[in-house]
Amino acid sequence: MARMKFYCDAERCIECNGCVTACKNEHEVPWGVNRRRVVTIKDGQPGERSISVACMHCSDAPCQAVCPVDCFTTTKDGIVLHNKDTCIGCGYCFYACPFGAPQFPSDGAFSSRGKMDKCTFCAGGPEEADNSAEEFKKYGRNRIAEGKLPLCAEMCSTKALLAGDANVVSDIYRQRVVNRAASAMLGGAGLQQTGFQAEVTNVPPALEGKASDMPPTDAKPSAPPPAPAQ
Amino acid sequence: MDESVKNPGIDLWNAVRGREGTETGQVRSQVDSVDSTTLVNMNGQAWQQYRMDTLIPNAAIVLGLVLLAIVVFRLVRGKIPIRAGRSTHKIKRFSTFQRYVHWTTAILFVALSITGVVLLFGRYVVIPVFGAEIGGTLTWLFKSIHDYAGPAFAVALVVLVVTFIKGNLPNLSDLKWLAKGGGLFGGHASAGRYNAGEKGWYWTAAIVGAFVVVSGLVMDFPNFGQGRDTMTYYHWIHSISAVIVMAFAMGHIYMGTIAMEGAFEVMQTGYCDANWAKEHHDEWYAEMQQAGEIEEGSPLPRQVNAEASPHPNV
Amino acid sequence: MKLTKISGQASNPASATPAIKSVSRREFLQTSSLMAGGAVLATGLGTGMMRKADAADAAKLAAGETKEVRTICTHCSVGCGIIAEVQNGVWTGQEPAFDHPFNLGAHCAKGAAIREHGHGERRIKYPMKLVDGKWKKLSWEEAINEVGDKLLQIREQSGPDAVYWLGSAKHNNEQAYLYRKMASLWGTNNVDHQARICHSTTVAGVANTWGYGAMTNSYNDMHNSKAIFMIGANSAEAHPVALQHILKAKEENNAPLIVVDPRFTRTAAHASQFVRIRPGTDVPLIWGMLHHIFANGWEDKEFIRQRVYGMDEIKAEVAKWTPDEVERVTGVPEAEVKQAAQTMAQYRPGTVVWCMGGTQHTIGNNNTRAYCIFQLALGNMGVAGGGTNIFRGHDNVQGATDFGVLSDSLPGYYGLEEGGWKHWAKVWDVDFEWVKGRFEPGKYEKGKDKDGKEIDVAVMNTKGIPVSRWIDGVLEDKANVAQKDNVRAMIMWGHAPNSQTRGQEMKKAFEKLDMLVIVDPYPTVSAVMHDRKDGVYLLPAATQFETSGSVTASNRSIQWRDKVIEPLFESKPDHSIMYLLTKKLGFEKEMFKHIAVNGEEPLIEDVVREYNRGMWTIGYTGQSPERLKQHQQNWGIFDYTSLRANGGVCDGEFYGLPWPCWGTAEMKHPGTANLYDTSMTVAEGGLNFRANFGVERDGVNLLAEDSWSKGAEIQDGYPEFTADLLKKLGWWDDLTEAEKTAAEGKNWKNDLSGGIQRVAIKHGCAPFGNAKARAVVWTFPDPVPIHREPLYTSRHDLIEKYPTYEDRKSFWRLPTRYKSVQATDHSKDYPIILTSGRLVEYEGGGDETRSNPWLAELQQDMFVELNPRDANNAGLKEGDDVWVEGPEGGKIKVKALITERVAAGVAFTPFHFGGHFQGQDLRAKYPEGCDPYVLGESCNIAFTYGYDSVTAMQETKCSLCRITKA
Amino acid sequence: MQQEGHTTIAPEQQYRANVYRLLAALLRDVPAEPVLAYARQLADMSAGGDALATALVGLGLAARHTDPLAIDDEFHALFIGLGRGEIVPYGSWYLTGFLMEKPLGLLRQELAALGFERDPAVKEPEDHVAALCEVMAMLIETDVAFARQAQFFNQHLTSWQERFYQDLQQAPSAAFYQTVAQLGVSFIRFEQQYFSIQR
Ligand SMILES: Nc1nc2c(c(=O)[nH]1)N[C@H]1C(S)=C(S)[C@@H](COP(=O)(O)OP(=O)(O)OC[C@H]3O[C@@H](n4cnc5c(=O)[nH]c(N)nc54)[C@H](O)[C@@H]3O)O[C@H]1N2
Ligand SMILES: Nc1nc2c(c(=O)[nH]1)N[C@H]1C(S)=C(S)[C@@H](COP(=O)(O)OP(=O)(O)OC[C@H]3O[C@@H](n4cnc5c(=O)[nH]c(N)nc54)[C@H](O)[C@@H]3O)O[C@H]1N2
Ligand code: HEM
Ligand code: HEM
Ligand code: SF4
Ligand code: SF4
Ligand code: SF4
Ligand code: SF4
Ligand code: SF4
Ligand SMILES: [Mo]
Repeated sequence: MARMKFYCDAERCIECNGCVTACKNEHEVPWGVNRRRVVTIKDGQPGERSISVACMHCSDAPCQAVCPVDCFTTTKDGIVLHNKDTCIGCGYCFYACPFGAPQFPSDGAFSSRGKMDKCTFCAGGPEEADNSAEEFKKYGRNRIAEGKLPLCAEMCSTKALLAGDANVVSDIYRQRVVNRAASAMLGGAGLQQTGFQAEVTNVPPALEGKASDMPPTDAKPSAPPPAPAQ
Repeated sequence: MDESVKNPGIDLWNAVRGREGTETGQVRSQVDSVDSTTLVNMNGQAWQQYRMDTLIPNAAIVLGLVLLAIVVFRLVRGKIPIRAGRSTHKIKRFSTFQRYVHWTTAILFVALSITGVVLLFGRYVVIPVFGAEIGGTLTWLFKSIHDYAGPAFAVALVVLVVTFIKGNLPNLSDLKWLAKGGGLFGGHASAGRYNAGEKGWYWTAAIVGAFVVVSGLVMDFPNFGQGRDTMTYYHWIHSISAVIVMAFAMGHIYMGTIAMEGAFEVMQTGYCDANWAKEHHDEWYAEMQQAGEIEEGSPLPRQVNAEASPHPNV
Repeated sequence: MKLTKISGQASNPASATPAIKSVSRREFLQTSSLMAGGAVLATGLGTGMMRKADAADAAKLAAGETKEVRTICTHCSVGCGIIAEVQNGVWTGQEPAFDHPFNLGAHCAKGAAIREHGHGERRIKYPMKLVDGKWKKLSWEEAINEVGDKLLQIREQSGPDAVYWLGSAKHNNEQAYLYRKMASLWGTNNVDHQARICHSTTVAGVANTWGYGAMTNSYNDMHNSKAIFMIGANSAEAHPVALQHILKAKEENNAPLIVVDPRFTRTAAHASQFVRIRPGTDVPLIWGMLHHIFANGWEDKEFIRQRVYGMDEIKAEVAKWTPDEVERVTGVPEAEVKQAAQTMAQYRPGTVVWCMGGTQHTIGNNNTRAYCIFQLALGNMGVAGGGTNIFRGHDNVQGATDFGVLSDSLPGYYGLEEGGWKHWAKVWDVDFEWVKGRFEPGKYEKGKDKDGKEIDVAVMNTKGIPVSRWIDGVLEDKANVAQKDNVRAMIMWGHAPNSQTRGQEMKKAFEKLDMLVIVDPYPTVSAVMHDRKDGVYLLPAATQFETSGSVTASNRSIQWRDKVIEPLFESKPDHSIMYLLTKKLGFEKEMFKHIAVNGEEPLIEDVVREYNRGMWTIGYTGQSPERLKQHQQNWGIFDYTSLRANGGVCDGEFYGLPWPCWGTAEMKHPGTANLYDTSMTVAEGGLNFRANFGVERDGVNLLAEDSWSKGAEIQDGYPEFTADLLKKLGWWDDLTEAEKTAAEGKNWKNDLSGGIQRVAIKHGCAPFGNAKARAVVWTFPDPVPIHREPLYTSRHDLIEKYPTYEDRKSFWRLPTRYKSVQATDHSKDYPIILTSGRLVEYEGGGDETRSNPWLAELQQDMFVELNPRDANNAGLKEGDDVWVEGPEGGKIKVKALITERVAAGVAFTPFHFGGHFQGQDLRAKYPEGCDPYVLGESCNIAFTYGYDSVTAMQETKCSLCRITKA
Repeated sequence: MQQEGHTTIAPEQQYRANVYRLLAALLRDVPAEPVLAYARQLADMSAGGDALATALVGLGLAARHTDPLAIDDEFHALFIGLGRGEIVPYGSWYLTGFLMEKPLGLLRQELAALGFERDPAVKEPEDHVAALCEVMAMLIETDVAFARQAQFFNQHLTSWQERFYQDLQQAPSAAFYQTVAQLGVSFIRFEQQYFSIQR
């Protein structure tokens, strides 16, 4: 049986936020509620990477475990859905969730958060999928029922964000890792960063050894480049 | 293909999980909301374990045991009568203001306890019994009561603590009272205006209550950008102190209602039976006697008819 | 303004009403108070909005199923395909176009939020004008009449050049074409659009190097690249879907990705090598790389011999750029430069990508030529995987440039010479003399004829004022402006103002105008940044989703958009507005002579057919509306890498018939995917460099040597084709009789039959000849690209060696200062270099995107990026309000964002914000409900003087500032 | 303006329809003199005392005592503004927070099924409050089955119009239109009751 998963390939994610607005577009999630977000670490430094995160549809979902009204269900595809009619907006799922997925339409005084909202894997609500206006208003569109996959992943600008059956997702990713490993071995990788800093124009930062990461310099210039790794 | 080639995502995820000392550097997200820059919520699991594996079972055990103890106590000791029987004299023990304050606090407390307990255990009871939809609405109602009663209780508690401080400062005779287990063994334990048990309750309510209140307020007003770590930290304080205070409260409530003849009416009317005072607060009784505060009057009725109560809304 | 979150559930009032059980409906009504009102209520009022439908129409609608409409993203030049789901005229959904060859369904934040355009929430909904400081609604008729009368009055008093027609890269090709035509028939060259402040230096530099000023290959072609060199391009934010292609090459070809930028950008985060340069030092960096290449003999000598002119002069200049000097000027150490050079030499074919980091400088044209020369030296031109992949800007900036919405050219780069005018007069089927008569009769400028004699230049042949300088056209002393009068009316037709520098002066210019007309879906900052009380008109334009037409992506592919929804509210498509306005101005007959007008809407397809008859230079002639629509309907059959259809209805054709698509549509030329690629026949889309600069210079042959495109019957260089050449070659009789008549005395550019092109191609030849690319552009101020310090330089010590140009008295009709500005050293008072650029969520001036809540939520504050070191020196913390003040006094109040993205001594600001002015919030000035969700300071208030020496491109990548706590 | 397709309907049904027509006339554009004249007569109605009657009389009185020019200004401030007025009179906006959204699509489908269309001269979308009132009036006058009327009302009017009228009542510029809003609210409630009756 299919087990739906997301995987965000940080080597590809460019923090373009396409996935974030795709989700807004598809589900008309209100201002302030973001079922998906992109997080960048080491921002502005070598090694900077971004990851797009939403609900990861955990097996043994922590949100489900802590909910005082037990309003989560896991579908047979492994999608974790929650019921907005039952939800009391206590916020416990947000505390427990490893990924900060649960969102609340407000965070007003007297703990008035409104009904929790989170990524549905574009599978609508937990009730019978009917793609009704009511369902849409509460949970957004049900793409899964239409035989489609999450829009955020489908629209990802660099195909960094993968969604779907866990096996398929990991196959795609594995292939990429193999390609990259080949790249790394052939000498393309290894980011270096030096250059202009206003007050320090004349001090060349230590670079020894780095240049030799490159292939030897005496290669014939008009010789064909090394065959690309497949 | 070289086997040793590692997944290029590994460094990243190690950094994300805060392992291996990998620097995450400056972390940013354009989604600007609480904790949006936290990729993996490290404390979530700990909190989940605390709440589900520690808090809920232990709360159930503690509260259950207290209840059991009360029942056992009741069975063993039965109701504590006024041994000398009702006297014709009564003593003014609480002012009207004090009674108002007490009952306001008490009602809010009970509301908070019930609703709090529903939050804790409701999932195992309310939902199975009423179903998700009604159960959810019901729980939502309880939660809302809790959310609004909380701040009111915070105010009430402060007023209560101030109002009742007189007579609740510990003194030497409390030790004796305690040594005698409040009269359970070693014969009559004499006490002042409040005995050590009552004082204990007073101070528990004041101190542990303060923890409950402060932590509750932090959780109740999430609109100051508190992060998850803050919230779970205060939840942890709140829940533990709430269980403690509920456990004590059960004792207090038991003592104040069906445990002891003549007790409830004191808070109800403000007057206590002179004999009751003599038996339970002998030192205070003596003081009152000296001060000539013992009033003559008809014996107080055992049960005040609700209609006739001067404070029907109490 | 922040939107408040909408809270969970709306209460349902209906449920509050108890059902009445005891009475019947009839009783209920009869006992109700309605009866009391009976006498009055018995007589009715009519309806005004709704009516009973015709049975036929009703049946049509009742079906009500969801339609899928194909269109193209209107934000950037990548040209991503979009599938819009439309239900009963409402844009209800957006599906990924998985089979679209450019994006495979992918989108960045803007494309993924494009459906919001269908709501039109913050749009201008009716024509409006400012009366006494208040916005008043008008009817279209009133608006057109008032605007038209005023234009005619100004024309009467000050001549046609007193009206400035600022056009747009947002227009589709047909609208852009009509726009240029409209300005021409009004009688002015004061017409321009975003390309001026975008890639004008690219177009000039590149076209003058090898013929055409455009991206040579395509995004998809980068799949073939073995190395990718990106300089001054932050494509992860500006062309996000391009990264799909770049990362594919990086992963699958082992292609190193080198990013040269003053900032560590989101693109740099994915680089294999990041080179941080000092802003404004691109030429030294490139010369520094070439230094290593020449020193090691890594250049492609055979390629240079066959196909490049003037490389020796370049070598001489490059020789001056020793590693030490390169490091002194750029800040980049030798090893870094060498490594980059070596990588590019090693991995071929490699491609060079550049964008605004290179173009927006006083020496922008030098930069772009240096990049070209670099590729020529490595022999990377004309091959798949190589080329100069110049990522263009707006969705249709390529098209609008091609259609000459420029103050220096007619459509198709025919220039402003008499020949060009005559060609177009013929295509338009109007009398050339009549067109000439529409212009101001006097002469503004002197020029030189072929023999260098000074002659008067007719106004019609004089370059107009560029958009970068329109404010000077208004403000400059009349005596100094080379035209009859100052600019008195400004028409901003799809162009924001906060994208041009010198905001303080712009405010004055706005206030001095007699009339300001804004034709745009949004009010834009133009509506609010001045203190005018009247004389401002807002005319609601429909967006490109509310009309159909074609759009040219960066790679020259032309894509057809279908109409998604009807124009919202009272907005009208631009071409309809042009029709109404020209009708008012009295030349709609000439303007639409061969274009059917349906009511007030000119038929888009007829416009295509008209320009198909005239755009011979760059091959916009083979793309008939039918072919374009066929490509759109079948976009799934084109190869993801080559863009060529393999089988199917478009077999052998390249997606979108990338120009040049030679000859007539009947010729079925497949389009040219990669320019100058000699490995294919011209008929299949092959080419060689264009012969556009003569055949010989100082005795040196400018034509190609021993190089020709596959299958050419002339196996050497050859000049461009003319009727005479055909005759000489004995190919004249390949023309049909009709073609002969048309072609007599003509050349490949002005033979309206297309016969000359057809025959040349039949013999395997490129109609435009076969020449060398020229590394030395002897017609430019700096024939060999050299380094010159920016006007506001942080290194005043370098100006002695690398000074800027002399001031000019009249350049594009205006006095233009260089040296006099550079003379003052501002670097002590303004110690930080200020640069600017893009954020992925917003576009251009940002009015459109800041009005889209899905995007606006992600960038709520204007900010300045500061290095921690500068922040610490100034005592600033992240999130502090700071003043960024430029040396001309413009200052902006923004939030500090402290980050190592920028080097110490450099600050970066995005330029998409507007609606604040030097600390003042102008929200109240917007017409109610039209204010974008997010406002902020425009960085261009602080940006300063400085214009490219060839194209008058503004300097927006390198100025100075000081930053203090606010 | 047109009035067509009349079958003879019970007077009380005609009254209902005409309240819809009145609301539509007051909300679709600056009310013309005949509309105001019509409204003024309501002041003479013998008030029944319930909310609807009070509202009708209130409207009549307001119409009598307000300068038509002031009503013109008020209408502009409320509904036209420039980009938009103080009040957004569209269903889609109330239901989704956006203009031109899915509810409009559904509405159009339903209108087509019922055989109505927008006058081609009109640029406002069909989920405009006045357009819906006009449709209701036409449904009543053409004696469309109760269940169908109820369905349309419940789907496209009740879901948001009460909130709309409440907003209108509280809009900063509303004066005369407060009374219109009053009528709107009470009439919508009245209709809700009517449609809730089983027989
Ligand atoms: N999201 C979004 N996308 C867009 C647009 C938009 O507004 N928003 N606009 C479109 C348009 S019109 C255009 S033209 C393109 C522009 O696309 P880009 O040119 O890629 O975008 P920019 O951010 O303007 O500039 C690119 C980089 O130039 C660097 N730079 C600054 N000074 C120098 C310098 O002196 N030398 C070098 N080498 N680099 C320098 C900046 O740090 C910046 O990272 O984007 C298009 N795409
Ligand atoms: N400091 C600084 N300044 C810069 C730059 C920079 O990097 N730094 N970049 C420069 C560059 S490269 C560019 S291209 C410019 C861009 O700057 P602008 O072109 O001025 O900015 P946009 O907001 O993209 O302008 C497009 C306008 O067209 C409108 N529009 C959209 N669709 C249509 C339509 O169908 N019809 C009509 N009539 N209007 C429509 C939009 O609402 C918008 O107002 O900015 C330049 N300015
Ligand atoms: C003394 C009385 C109180 C008791 C016994 C009590 C008890 C509890 C309990 C048992 C929980 C549930 C914990 C869980 O499910 O894990 C809880 C939650 C909570 N309590 Fe209290 N509490 C008391 C007072 C207060 C006060 C004074 C406040 C606020 C001012 C407050 C605010 C909260 C909040 C915000 C929660 C989290 C659930 C929610 O969002 O409603 N409580 N409390
Ligand atoms: C339903 C619940 C409660 C009942 C039936 C109850 C009953 C009583 C009674 C009968 C007394 C009088 C005892 C005496 O005269 O010595 C009393 C005293 C008191 N009660 Fe309560 N009570 C309740 C809840 C509470 C709560 C929630 C608090 C505080 C949080 C509280 C705080 C006090 C205090 C401070 C006194 C004064 C004696 C002392 O200081 O111990 N009570 N209560
Ligand atoms: S909400 Fe969080 S805990 Fe629950 S399934 Fe999603 S990611 Fe897992
Ligand atoms: S917020 Fe809702 S879903 Fe989350 S734990 Fe509380 S009740 Fe459950
Ligand atoms: S799967 Fe659907 S709901 Fe979840 S983040 Fe993606 S688009 Fe949003
Ligand atoms: S759309 Fe893709 S590349 Fe862009 S931020 Fe999301 S996951 Fe990253
Ligand atoms: S803005 Fe550019 S990259 Fe983004 S979706 Fe549109 S065309 Fe594609
Ligand atoms: Mo641009």
